[in-house]
Parts: sequence; C-alpha cells; structure tokens
Amino acid sequence: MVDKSRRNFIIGMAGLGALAAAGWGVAGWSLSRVSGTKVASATPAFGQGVNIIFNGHWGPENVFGNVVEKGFYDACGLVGANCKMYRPANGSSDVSEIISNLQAAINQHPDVLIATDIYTSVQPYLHQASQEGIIVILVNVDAPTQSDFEYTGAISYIGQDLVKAGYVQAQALSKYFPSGSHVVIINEGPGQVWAEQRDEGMKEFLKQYGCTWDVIESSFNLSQVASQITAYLEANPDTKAILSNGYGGAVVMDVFPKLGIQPGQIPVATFDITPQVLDAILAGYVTLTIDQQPYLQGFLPVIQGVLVKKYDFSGWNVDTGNYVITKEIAEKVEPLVKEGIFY
Amino acid sequence: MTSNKRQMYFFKIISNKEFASFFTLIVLWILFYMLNPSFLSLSNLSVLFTVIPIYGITVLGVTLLMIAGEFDLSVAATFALVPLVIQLLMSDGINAIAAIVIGLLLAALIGFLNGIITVKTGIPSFIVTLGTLFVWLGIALQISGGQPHPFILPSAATRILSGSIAFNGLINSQLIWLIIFGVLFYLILERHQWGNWIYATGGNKDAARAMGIKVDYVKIALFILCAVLAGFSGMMESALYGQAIANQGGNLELDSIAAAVIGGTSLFGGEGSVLGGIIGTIIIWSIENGLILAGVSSYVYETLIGALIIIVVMVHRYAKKISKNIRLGELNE
Amino acid sequence: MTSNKRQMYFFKIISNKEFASFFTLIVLWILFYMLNPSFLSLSNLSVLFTVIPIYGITVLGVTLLMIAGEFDLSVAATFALVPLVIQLLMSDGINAIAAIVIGLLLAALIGFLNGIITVKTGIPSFIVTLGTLFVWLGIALQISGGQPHPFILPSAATRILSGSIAFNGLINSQLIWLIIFGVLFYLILERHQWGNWIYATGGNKDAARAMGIKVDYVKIALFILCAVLAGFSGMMESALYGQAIANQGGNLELDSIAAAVIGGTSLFGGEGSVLGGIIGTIIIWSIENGLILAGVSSYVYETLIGALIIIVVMVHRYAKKISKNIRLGELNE
Amino acid sequence: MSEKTQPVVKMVNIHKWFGNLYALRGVDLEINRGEVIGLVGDNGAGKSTLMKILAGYHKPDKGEIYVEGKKVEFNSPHEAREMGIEMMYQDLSLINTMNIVRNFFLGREITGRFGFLKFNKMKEEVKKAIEDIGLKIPNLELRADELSGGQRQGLAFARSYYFKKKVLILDEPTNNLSVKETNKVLSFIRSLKELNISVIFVTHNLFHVHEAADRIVVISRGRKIGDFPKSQISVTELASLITHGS
Ligand SMILES: Nc1ncnc2c1ncn2[C@@H]1O[C@H](COP(=O)(O)OP(=O)(O)OP(=O)(O)O)[C@@H](O)[C@H]1O
Ligand SMILES: Nc1ncnc2c1ncn2[C@@H]1O[C@H](COP(=O)(O)OP(=O)(O)OP(=O)(O)O)[C@@H](O)[C@H]1O
Ligand SMILES: [Mg+2]
Ligand SMILES: [Mg+2]
Repeated sequence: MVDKSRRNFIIGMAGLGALAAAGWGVAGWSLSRVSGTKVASATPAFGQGVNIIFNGHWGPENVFGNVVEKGFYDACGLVGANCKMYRPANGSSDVSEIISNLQAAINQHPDVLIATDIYTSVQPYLHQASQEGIIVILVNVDAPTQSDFEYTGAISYIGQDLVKAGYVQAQALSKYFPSGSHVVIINEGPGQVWAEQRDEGMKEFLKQYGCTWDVIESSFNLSQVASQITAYLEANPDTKAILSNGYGGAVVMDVFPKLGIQPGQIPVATFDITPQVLDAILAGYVTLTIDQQPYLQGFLPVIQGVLVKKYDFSGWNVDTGNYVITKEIAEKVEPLVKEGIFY
Repeated sequence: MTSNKRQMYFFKIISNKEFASFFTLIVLWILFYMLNPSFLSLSNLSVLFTVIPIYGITVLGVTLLMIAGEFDLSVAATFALVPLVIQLLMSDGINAIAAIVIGLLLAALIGFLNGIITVKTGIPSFIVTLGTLFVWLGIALQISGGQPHPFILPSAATRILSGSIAFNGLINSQLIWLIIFGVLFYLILERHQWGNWIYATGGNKDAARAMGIKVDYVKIALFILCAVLAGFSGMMESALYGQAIANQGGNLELDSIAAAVIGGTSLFGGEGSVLGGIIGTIIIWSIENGLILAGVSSYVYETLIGALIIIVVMVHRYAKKISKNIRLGELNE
Repeated sequence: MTSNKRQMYFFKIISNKEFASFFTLIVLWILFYMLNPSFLSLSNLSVLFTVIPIYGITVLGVTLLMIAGEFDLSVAATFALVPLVIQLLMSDGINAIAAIVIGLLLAALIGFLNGIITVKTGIPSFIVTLGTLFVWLGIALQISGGQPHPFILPSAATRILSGSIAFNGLINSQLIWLIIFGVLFYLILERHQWGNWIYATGGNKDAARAMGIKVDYVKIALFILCAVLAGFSGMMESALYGQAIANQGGNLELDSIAAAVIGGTSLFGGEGSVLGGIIGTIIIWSIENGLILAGVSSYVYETLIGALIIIVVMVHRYAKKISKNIRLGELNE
Repeated sequence: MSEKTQPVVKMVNIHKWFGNLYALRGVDLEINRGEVIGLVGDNGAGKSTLMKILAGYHKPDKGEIYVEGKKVEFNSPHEAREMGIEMMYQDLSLINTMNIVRNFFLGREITGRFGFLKFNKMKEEVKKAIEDIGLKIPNLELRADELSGGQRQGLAFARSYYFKKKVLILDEPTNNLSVKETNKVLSFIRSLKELNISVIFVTHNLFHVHEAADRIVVISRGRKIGDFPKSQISVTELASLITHGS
C-alpha cells in the first residue's frame, strides 16, 4: 500500500526545509554584514551576572522599537549583562499580549525589569514585580499620575513626557505661522496613548495661540498619509501649518511639489527622525521634528539598572525627549540616522 | 491475547476524531518544554490560561460560524465595543447587570445585522463583516474618544467573569466559562439535530435547503451567537484588566480564523469541531509565549511563528490522515 | 427605428461583463464629487493615481490567484522584502539591474515555495501564506535591522519605475505599468487557453484535472506570478518614496483580497476579472481620499469606510444581475 | 500475435486502496478493438474507480496497464488521453462557473497563434456536436450550473464523443437523459464499432447494457466475478448475479 500522504508530507517538509534554508541564508548573510557595527564590550565584567528583561510594547516591525532595542543590546554588550527583550507580535494594540509577556518576564525573576506603562492595566503587574524585589524602571511611556507611579514601585522614568512634547512641538513650529491660523493635525495612531497624548499637548498650545484645527485619523502607511494630506489641503486651502504626531508628515516632500507648494511655504512639524524625515528636513519641506532619542531609552535603563543593582543607588528620572531638531542639527546627525542610533 | 487488546485500545485512541488536534498540541508543547522547561511550570501555565480561555470563547463562535460556511471578521470590533458600551452605561448610573445585558443585546444586534445582510444580499460574509468591522470599530473609537477607560464592575461580577480559583490562577473563572461553553457547543454540534443542520448548511447549502433545512435561519442564529460570544469574551478581558479600550480586539479578526483553521476547521465550511477550535486557540496563543521563553530574539520569532504555523498544520493533517485510515480500516473489516 | 437602435446600443453596454464594476466606481465617484468637487480635480486625481497603480499591480496577481482558488497573504511581506534585498545588494556594490533581477528571482522563489507547500501538503493556502507572511516579514526585519533604509536606484531606473510623465503626474510610469500588466493579463485570462485553465482550476479542481489540466502547475505558476508582481510593486513603492522598510506592506495581505472581492472576484475561486481587480483597487483606495475631502471628522470615517464597502459591493452585485439578465435575454431571442 | 487479436487495452491485477479502504482487489480486464464492454455491479463495487484508473485519474497501488501491448503508466488524465483513452466521468466533470463552450474544449482548446482562443470556431463545433445528439440548449453562453440535469449529461456525453479516439469510457452516460436521447446514445455506442473504437459502458440499466454490449463484465466488492459474451447470459441471470454476488 502506497500512502501518498506520507510522500506529500515529506515533500512539504522538504519545502519547509528549503524555506528555512533560504531564510537562514538571507538572514545569516545579512548578519555577517552588520557584525562590524556592534559596540565593543569594553569592560564586560561590570554588569556580569545581572539579568535584565525589557518588556516593550512595540511590534517587531516598529522602527522606533528597533532603535530602542539597539540601544538596549548595545548597553548590555558594553556592561556584559544578561539581557532579553520581549516584544509583542501584534504591537501595542494587543493589551493581553503585552501583559502575558510581562507576566512571563516576572516569572523569570530578573534583577531588573524595564517596562513601558503603556496602559494603566499593566500597573498591577509592575506593582507585583517590585513587591517581589525586582528593580522596575519605566521607559518611554510614564505612569499617568504620581500616585500611579508610586503604585508601580518603579525607581525612575526614562523617556519623553508625551503631552509636553506635543506642546513643545506646536510651540516650536508656531514661529513659522501667525496666531489665529487654521492648522491640521495628522494623527498616526488613533486610539493609542502616545498619539492621543501628543495631540492633547498640541491642542493645548494651539488653543492658547488662538488657532483652529482639524484632526485626520491616519496611520503609519505613508501612501495613506500622502493621499490624506493632499485631499485635506485641496479641501482646505487656508491651512497654515501641518502638525504630524508621528513621522508620516515627511511625505509632504512628495505631496507639496504636486500641489505647487514651495518648501517652507506651509510649515510642517513631525515626531522622530526617520531617514525620510531627515531628507525632508534637509530639503526644507519639514521645518522641524521632535526627537525623543529612543536609543537612550534603551541604553540608559540598562546602565541605571546595573548600577542600582550593584550599589543600591536610588533611581533617577531622565527626560530624553523634547529635542527640537531643525535643519542645522539634522545636518549634524545625518550619519547617525542611517546607523539606526537617531530616530 | 492482551497485546492485541492493548493494541486495539491504542488504535481506538488514535482513531478518535479529535486525536490529531491533541497530538499536535502535545508535540508543540514538548518542543517548547525542551527549549525551556519553565514553559510547563505552574506559573507560566497559569499565565497562558488566564488569557487563552477568553480568546477561546470567541474562537468557538467563529468556529461554529465557519462550519456553517461563513466568516465573522467583525468579532474584533464587537470584542472592544461591548465593554465600552457597558462602561458608558455604568458611568451614566445604570446598574451593572442591566448594562451587561444591554451590552450583550447590542452584540446580538451586531450579529443579526451581519447575518441579515449576508443572507439577504448574497454578499460574501467576508466582505460584509470586513465592512461591519470598520463600522463598529469607528463607533468604538467615537464613544471612547480613542482613550482607555477604567472598567470596574461590582467585585462579584468581576470574580464571576475573570477570577482566579485554584492552583495559582491556573483554574480560573475564564477557564470554567470556556469549559461550559465548550461542552454545550460540543453537545449541540455532535449530538443534537442543530449540529446536523449546521454541518449541512456549511457542507452544501443548496442540498441542505432541498432537505428542508432553513439555512438562512441557521446562519443568522450563528452570526448572533458568534457576536454575543465575542462581546462576552471582550467583557471578560476588560474585567480582567480593569480597562476598556477601542483597540483591544487587536488582530482578533484574523487570529480567530487562524486558530479555527489550525484546529482543523475548513475555510469552505462543513468541517470543524469544538475541541479543534479550543486546541487551535491554545496553539496559536502558546506559540508566542513558548518562543519568548525560549529566548528567541524578536525578529527571529516572527519568522518562527510563521514556520510553526505551517508545521503545526502539517503535523495536524498528517495525524488526521493516519487517524482516519485506522478508523476506515476498522470499519472495513 | 433609431430609438430602437439606440436602445440596443445601450443594452449592449449594460450587458458587458465589466459594466457592473465600472458602474459602481462611477456611482462612488459621483458621490464624492457631489460632496466635494475638488475630488475630481487634476491634483487630487494625480495623487490618487500615484499610489493606486502600485497596489493595483499587486491586486492583479492576487486576483488571478484567487480565480484559481488560492490566496496569497504573504504579498505584504514580499512587497517589503524585495526592495530591502535589492537595497542590500546595491549597498554591497552590486549593479542595480543585477540587484533588481535577483530581487525578483527571490520573489519567484517565495511564490514557488508557497505554491509547492500548498499543492503538496494540501494545507489551505490561506494558512500556508499566513505562515510565510510571518516568515518573510521576520526575515525582512532581520536584514533591515528593523530600520528604514534609503532606496536609491539610478535615476533612469527610478524614472522607469515611478516617474511623472504628463498632466501633473496623473499619467506616470506606475500607471503605464499597470496598464501594460492589465492588458497582458486580460488577454491571457479572457482570450488565451491559459485563462481557460485558470478559471477551470478555480471553478472545480477535480473536474479540471479530469479534463487533463495540470492544476498543480497552474497553481504554482500563479503563486510565482503573484509573488513576483508583489515584489515588483514593492520595488516601485520604494523607488517612489526613496525608502525601503520592513513594514511597508502595511495591511496589503487583507486589502488586496478585499480589493479583488469588491471587484467581483469570488472567494471560492472560478470567478473574477482583471478589470474588476483594478476597479476594486481604485474603489478601496479612493474611499478614504473621498471621505477626507468630504470633510468627515476623524473617527466617523472609519465607520463610513465600513459602510461604503458594503454599499459598494451591493451596488456592484445589483448592476451585475441586471447586466446578466439583459445578456441572457438578448441571446435567448 | 497479429494486430487483430491483440487487445487494445489490458489491465492486469489492479489494486486500489483509499487509505485503508480496499476498493479494488485485483481486477483484470481486456478490451478488444471495436468491442463494446458493459461494466455492471452494485453501488460502490469499484466500477468508477477502475475506469478512473484506466483514464489516468487515479494511480493504481498495484497492477499494470498495457495499451496495444505496451506497458504504460499514467501520471495524469492528460497522458491517458494522449494514448487515445477518453472518459466521460460519472460526475460529468463540468466546471459550474464556466460557460458551455469553454467547458466543452477545456484542456483541448482550439487555438490560433501563441495559444489564443478561436471562439467562433469553437462555438460552431460545439453547436454541431450538441445538435448531433439531439440536445437542445438555447444558448451557448450559459454557465454549466444554469443547465438542466439532462442538458449537463448531454453536454458531457457530447464532449467525450467528440474527442473519442481509441477507447471511449462512458460512466453512466444515460442517467438523466430522456428516452429519445438515451436511444440516440445507445445507437452512437453501437455505431462506434464501424470506426473500430472500443467502448466501455458502465450502467445500472441491464436492458441497456444487454442491448448495446458485446461482452458483459460484472464487478462485486472490488473483484471481477463474471465476464461473459452477451449471448451466454440473459438479463435475469445477470440481475441475480449482481444481487447475490455469485
Ligand atoms: N476518492 C475516494 N476516497 C475514498 N474512497 C473512495 C473514493 N472514491 C471511491 N471511494 C470508495 O471506493 C468504493 C468504490 O467506489 P466506486 O465509485 O468505484 O463505485 P462504483 O462501482 O462506481 O459505484 P456506483 O455504481 O455507485 O457509481 C466505494 O466504497 C467508495 O466509497
Ligand atoms: N439555476 C438556473 N439558472 C438559469 N437557468 C436555469 C437554471 N436552472 C435551470 N435553468 C434553465 O431552465 C430550463 C429548465 O430546466 P430544468 O432543470 O427545470 O429542466 P428539466 O425539465 O428538469 O430537464 P431535465 O430532464 O434535463 O432534468 C433549462 O433551459 C435550463 O437551462
Ligand atoms: Mg460509479
Ligand atoms: Mg431535471
């Protein structure tokens, strides 16, 4: 009796094998290429034996998260600590996944737990971790209130104050448009805390500045942002400025020429400094961007965690955000963006 | 001959309809255990079984609907909208029980609309529910303003929906609910005439109609059931984490279908089982946990998730074929 | 009697197979035009037709594959991976043309693997390509380190892939490519024996096999075609924006299926058309633009997108029914 | 061995399992040139399976097939067709979503240069073929699922008859047909003798088979239990053989 299913099973496995070989080939080859850029471990003894887990909320495709991860592992390499980064496959939209990962992290009993206070619902778990003697450091998203912060038991917060950053962005850009103007806000993360809070800050400043505004619900999909901006400017030719709460605003470099708008004619502000934002700033289409220096958000908590673990220091907060990058600064950090250190 | 008897007993297990799903799960778990023994530790299992039952309930509804030949992508929206509406009603001073009932009625309405549009217009439910997914997600965003809201039920209600019971939370209310629903739907699907109708509707709609089954009613009923279950499990998740937020459905629209299919449900209707749906859910939501514990770096694990999905389904099919052959051979004698 | 002649002419138009898709698109556009006349302005159309052709090319491949009864969710990964690999090769000093060729060969390999796994194991392609979607996405993440990379081809190549030609960019290279592929696949599908085989494979695989068609080859060929087209259009998008990044496929895995289905392709295979796929793409990607122009406020438009998807498909089906009745009636005389 | 006596097709010791279901348990079958063979047996006896093996649709798990004395191995129905074996399947093998013309020429399209279809030529041919067997189909643009049961059956018969070469297998060709068309089909079967084409005629109607066949083969539970020239067995004997299995 010849059972074809067995043959097909084997062929399928072979197909998978080919898939794996192809995948590993491509990946291995690419890894061999970048090996030169790794930070050399100078004094690997310093953080030896310290176990650190970073529970991020960024999906693997999130570039911002990737820079944080790079900073994290660079610091770990530098001090020789034992590091693992957990990231949810579905990204920040999946509360349960983030919390499950957090629980899995706590079950490992690391010395240091680095986490984001992405939702208030993670706080009980952070609380549990610090109760169990784990050093908890918050990064990127702070606890919304002081009492929340105390409840989590975290020793410090390293990152950007989101509302303040939104405010700073609008304020910095306001030099380029008169008060009382109509502006548009591109919301690239509808329903997500980081996005909504930045918007809150922007709106707060715009209110003080006497402006009117519309919010466009968008995404990180660049073509979507492009068509939305075009459509909006067509419909509202009186728009005097564009505030983007992510990096999508950079598409104006593609959109403005089509609409016959000169660089700088409508000021544009974005967040973060992707290669495109960089190009757009250098070309004058984007006026400024607010950088929160994600590399530091990965790097600093490792250093702090190891120091606190070894010497029982207290924690200290670091505001990595609010770096207003204009054309002059952009020219300086250009090579670092390509290296994945600035973003 | 005892050896023969033992062999027969062994054959009986293998030839069971649900053997393939179990086998696949066990293979996967052994793999993860070998990668990191703490995968099967009590504390990790209790982490897994806090969330999995919640999704399992949604997947049960999706599985039943898929057996009847239809999809519901809008579960991701229902999952988020129902707790938001309940929260809104409670913050308006309405009694919690009343709010929950209204929330579930809303879910039923969502399901009814999905069903009636699909059945009456003949548009594939994949598209209808893709549409309603956006419609209800938009409404969830509007009523929540895009922000997370605290979701606080009376503590008794919270405990009934999602509370630890024993073994460090491994046995919890969510799991009890899943078991209740699982047994109920198993009985309906495999032992009740309704189950017959559901399989027939998905297997061959025209033939089922010719045999006097009201296929439209069957479908609409299942759309309603699926939406109510999604709303119910959404409420459970909100109760568990004390928060309601418009995006809490995550990728449930696809994940639930993937879980059902991994558990052996056909995309084209007519095939599937309750236990398969549950095991599919366990598989899909333990892959990530297992890989994280194995210490795989985050980019690699995306790749591995993909590869594991394919391998798991392959193992499942292979086990199923063997199981079926043994079953047929037995009948043939 | 001229009035009769005119009527016949009118009937001929309506009874055309592609009338329904066109009709739906026109209804939608008239709606948007009424909401805001600048929807049909040159500058807005030129923005729409910068991106739509790129996705249109991917959707063409997906449509053909769906006609043959299979899905490819991995297009979203191929769309991102191919330009990343090309960029990587070029940064290693390999000639741009050679890099592009290698990139497209990689796409062909991806398609071939999807095909061979689907055909040989019998796992539904929905699951196989869901798996390979993650696999290749993970690899794209690994080779890019998760970072966006500047994607700079020689300027001639960039212009061929994505450059404005006339009318303020309304006519551009992307559009020309779409038209070329569209005409080519139209001829293949409707006028060539291959088209016959593709429809037959999707309509009834077993019958097609009985009639001597090598259904497995047909499927594998289409998987390869689909992946190559996805890779090609990914390359176009990267050339357009000067950047390659692992997440540039966005939600293409579902959007492309939705576009195909809106254009009249059956989820169960055997039915669909090239023009339908293109029009489906235009519809899906102009809904959002139209709603923004209409000044719809933030969260509401997610809801409206959902509602419009359903309405559009309803209009499409209705137009199709009328068109078909007229066609049959005419022939019957 | 002379041309005359060599069977056109010989199947030797054919076995087939579906998983563990043992559908054919060693069947031999010889088909001579220009001969009409009636193949009868209970439901599920294995008739269709045997014929599908001959047509290349299934591969036998054991056993050999010889065509004109040469051993062959069919990997697909396509290869069997190349050897001149044409089959009309019991399930008709029509593609519901395709129209009549496309169905008719499926896999054997009439093409011009570069493989492009010649619709007008195909339409003419289909029209002729359908009229030949007295079938009435109002228009050829109809899809297969818009035909009546008899029209589908007629179409499938017309198709296999049109493409007949050496051996024509008809798996229950008269099922849904009206009396008039059934008679036509039976007379077609007999007329193939003159063209020196062999026919295997699977049916449950013993009168039809007795009327049309030269030789009658009986299958029961995967085995051949009888092989008689028509003259040696009557309809009643045949009926009791099938029902009692011996
Ligand atoms: N694809 C298949 N998979 C599994 N079993 C099959 C398959 N095809 C046929 N069988 C089984 O093989 C046996 C023989 O079937 P077959 O179709 O050859 O019967 P038959 O003699 O043509 O009967 P009928 O007169 O009813 O058409 C039956 O028991 C049937 O259940
Ligand atoms: N679903 C359908 N769509 C369109 N036309 C159809 C459909 N079903 C049947 N027809 C057409 O209606 C007519 C009558 O078909 P019907 O099936 O009732 O014939 P019938 O008397 O049962 O014939 P037969 O003896 O061949 O089964 C035929 O011309 C057929 O083409
Ligand atoms: Mg038969
Ligand atoms: Mg009839």
